Amino acid sequence: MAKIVGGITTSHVPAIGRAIAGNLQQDPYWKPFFDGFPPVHDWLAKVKPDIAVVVYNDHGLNFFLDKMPTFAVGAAPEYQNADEGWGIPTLPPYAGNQALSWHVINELVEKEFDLTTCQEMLVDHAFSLPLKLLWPNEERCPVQTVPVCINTVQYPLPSAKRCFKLGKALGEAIASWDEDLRVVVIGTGGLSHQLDGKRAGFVNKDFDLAFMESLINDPEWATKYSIEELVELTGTQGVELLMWLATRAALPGKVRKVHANYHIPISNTAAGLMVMECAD
Amino acid sequence: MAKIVGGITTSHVPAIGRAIAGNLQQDPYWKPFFDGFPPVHDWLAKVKPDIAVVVYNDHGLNFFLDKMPTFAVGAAPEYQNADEGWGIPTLPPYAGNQALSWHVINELVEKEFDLTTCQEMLVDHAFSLPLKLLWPNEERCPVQTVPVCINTVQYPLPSAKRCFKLGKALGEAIASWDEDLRVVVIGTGGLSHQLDGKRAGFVNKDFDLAFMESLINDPEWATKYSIEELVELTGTQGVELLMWLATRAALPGKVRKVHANYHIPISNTAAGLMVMECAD
Amino acid sequence: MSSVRQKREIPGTAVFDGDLAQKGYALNKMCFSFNSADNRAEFQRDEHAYCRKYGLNEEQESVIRNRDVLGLLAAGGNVYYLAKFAGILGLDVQDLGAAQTGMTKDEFKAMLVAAGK
Amino acid sequence: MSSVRQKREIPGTAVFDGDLAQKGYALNKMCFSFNSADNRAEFQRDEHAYCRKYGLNEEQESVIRNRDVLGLLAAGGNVYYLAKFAGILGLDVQDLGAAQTGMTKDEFKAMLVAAGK
Ligand SMILES: [Fe+3]
Ligand SMILES: [Fe+3]
Repeated sequence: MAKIVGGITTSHVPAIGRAIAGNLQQDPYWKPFFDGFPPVHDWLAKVKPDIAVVVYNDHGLNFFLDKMPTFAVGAAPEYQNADEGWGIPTLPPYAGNQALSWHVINELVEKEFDLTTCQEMLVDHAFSLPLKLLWPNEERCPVQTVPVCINTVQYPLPSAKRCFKLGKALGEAIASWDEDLRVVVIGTGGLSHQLDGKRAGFVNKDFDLAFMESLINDPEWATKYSIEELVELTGTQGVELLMWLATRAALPGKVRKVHANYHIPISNTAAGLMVMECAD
Repeated sequence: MAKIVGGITTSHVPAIGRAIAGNLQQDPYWKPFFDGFPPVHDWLAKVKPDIAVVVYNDHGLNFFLDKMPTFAVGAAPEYQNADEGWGIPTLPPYAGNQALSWHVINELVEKEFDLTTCQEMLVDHAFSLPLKLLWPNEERCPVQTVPVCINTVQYPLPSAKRCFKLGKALGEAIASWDEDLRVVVIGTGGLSHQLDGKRAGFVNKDFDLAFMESLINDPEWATKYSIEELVELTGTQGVELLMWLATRAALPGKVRKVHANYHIPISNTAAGLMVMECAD
Repeated sequence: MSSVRQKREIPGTAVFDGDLAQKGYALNKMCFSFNSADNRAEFQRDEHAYCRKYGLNEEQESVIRNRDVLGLLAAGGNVYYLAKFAGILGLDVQDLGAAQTGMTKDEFKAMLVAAGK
Repeated sequence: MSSVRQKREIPGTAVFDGDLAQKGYALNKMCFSFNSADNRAEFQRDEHAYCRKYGLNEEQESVIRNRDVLGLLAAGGNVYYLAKFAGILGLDVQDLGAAQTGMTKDEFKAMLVAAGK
């Protein structure tokens, strides 16, 4: 049976792509962010995942308003990164694992998640940059992937409660897969930030830190908030914390916090990073 | 508040488009099918709907396997019919009702239906031909529309139980809309037929008639079957009866059977037609 | 590929599930393109080139070439997309039905009429 | 348009809901097209023609012409698509932040640094 080794949650921001391309990891602006990752590399070297199930949100690369899914799951042999219009370098394609994708799709639809299935799918910086941060030294991402995309573009968004349920069912689906594979769940987005409106630049350190802590000890804590409350508390893009929530929900039972980092700002964003290991 | 006046369920088959274009309504082959409709026209003249919410399945016009939604709801100002590749005439565009579309979308996502929203959407024969059958003499369809599309192309399909729940929530959403509008729910597809495989040509009259009867007196009857059981009982395309089921579920409370017709065959299909009026 | 749930066997019937969808993606993408009259004309001008453009494998190109309906299904074709290919050939779903069941079209139609009695 | 639920008011913030999405569809479709370098070049060659091609209304074309960020949002623009327009102009999200808050970019950046203390 497949085993979920743990979860990694991290922010994603296009500017990270520019920083990587420009080798700015030790630049004073970027150092506090990039310095968060070596402990994650050590953990990955220890737990040796075969597959990454990546919970992320598309920013207008693969999906437009003509067909905007609440939840989409990829089932492609390979996922291409592509030009997003803001000039960050395109990263090499990602290998899929179609067998696990279809298993997850079958199980989730059985449990009444109304998925959109994608047998061809472009993945944007929210997918590509976290994987590059986790495996910085390899030309191509060394693990197979299953993309799970949650809508944060077009309201109504799925509630925090619904995203938690999705994550829980996703974890159960992975755990019921009958190949001996080691799976890491990766959630990318947040933490607090707001790009648009007169409140642009809003961040909320207190909430972010409380949210990060809650994932370890009280994982359903954030589900008490409506989407509008989350937007008020964390900003219009802070709502991307839904990816963290679904990721935590996918981890069965209790987790141990292996590592965490939090730094304001990168670009307009409060950057969070956390590694949670499943207690067996 | 909006009022659901009733539901109409009918088969859809591209060949109907050819029959209409060729004025074959009185042709012996087609007459038993087209003769089912005048009583429906009379009922429509009586209940005078402003809006049709059309539950249908796309056959590879608007959706492909790169982005295949389980449930999609249109929210466009207008819906175009288009070339489907089999040479039936294209019908004029259909007016949308975006306000009702968004209300339905907001309500359904709130109730944890993971919709795909479509602010631009081509509608195929499963949408256009039933509307033409219902309003044959008008150049353009005289009511505004809200398309609701259920996946029957790519397995896993949503279960009969899930489609019933969708229909129920859809009906509640319509009924909670605060404009004084009269809404008819239209479900198109089925009844038993199978286009593909060595069992092509399979129909099941006994099951179809039992299913039609169940919608009046025991609407959840068909939800006891799995999708695979429904395929075995009704054929690979007979599973389109999910549209009928969701339509019935959208009608609040008890219904009165106003009219029914059943005829085998049109093309490869057992053609069913039913008008259900909401008992107030 | 392993799978946890056992598939239900339905005589003479294969549902278009992940296995078939994965196998038939290129074939179905080509057939989906036949919604456009320009694409249908391009296919008719040079079938081989058009199949190459969509990345069909040899099995898929061969069943396209042979108008082999059951072969198209076995190669992962979905009937909704294949029907657009049939449209190019001027075939309707009753032609397809006859081809798959080994009947003549008249026999196939008669079978349907009989089922309605 | 009437609506049953009352919207929550969040200071300085508008969520991209059905009302805005309906209003901004053409504008967002144009900005979505900027994923392609060819489209970006075509826009830059003739902004007016490109706006016409996507059916922008006058308000939308005017806020595009004036690089008016708050105006683009009010016209139904979604920030994810608008960011692609900003990319053409060589602006990043901190430039957008400064423009929306009436700060200089340095002030905007300093505000963010201060929020991290
Ligand atoms: Fe983001
Ligand atoms: Fe159909």
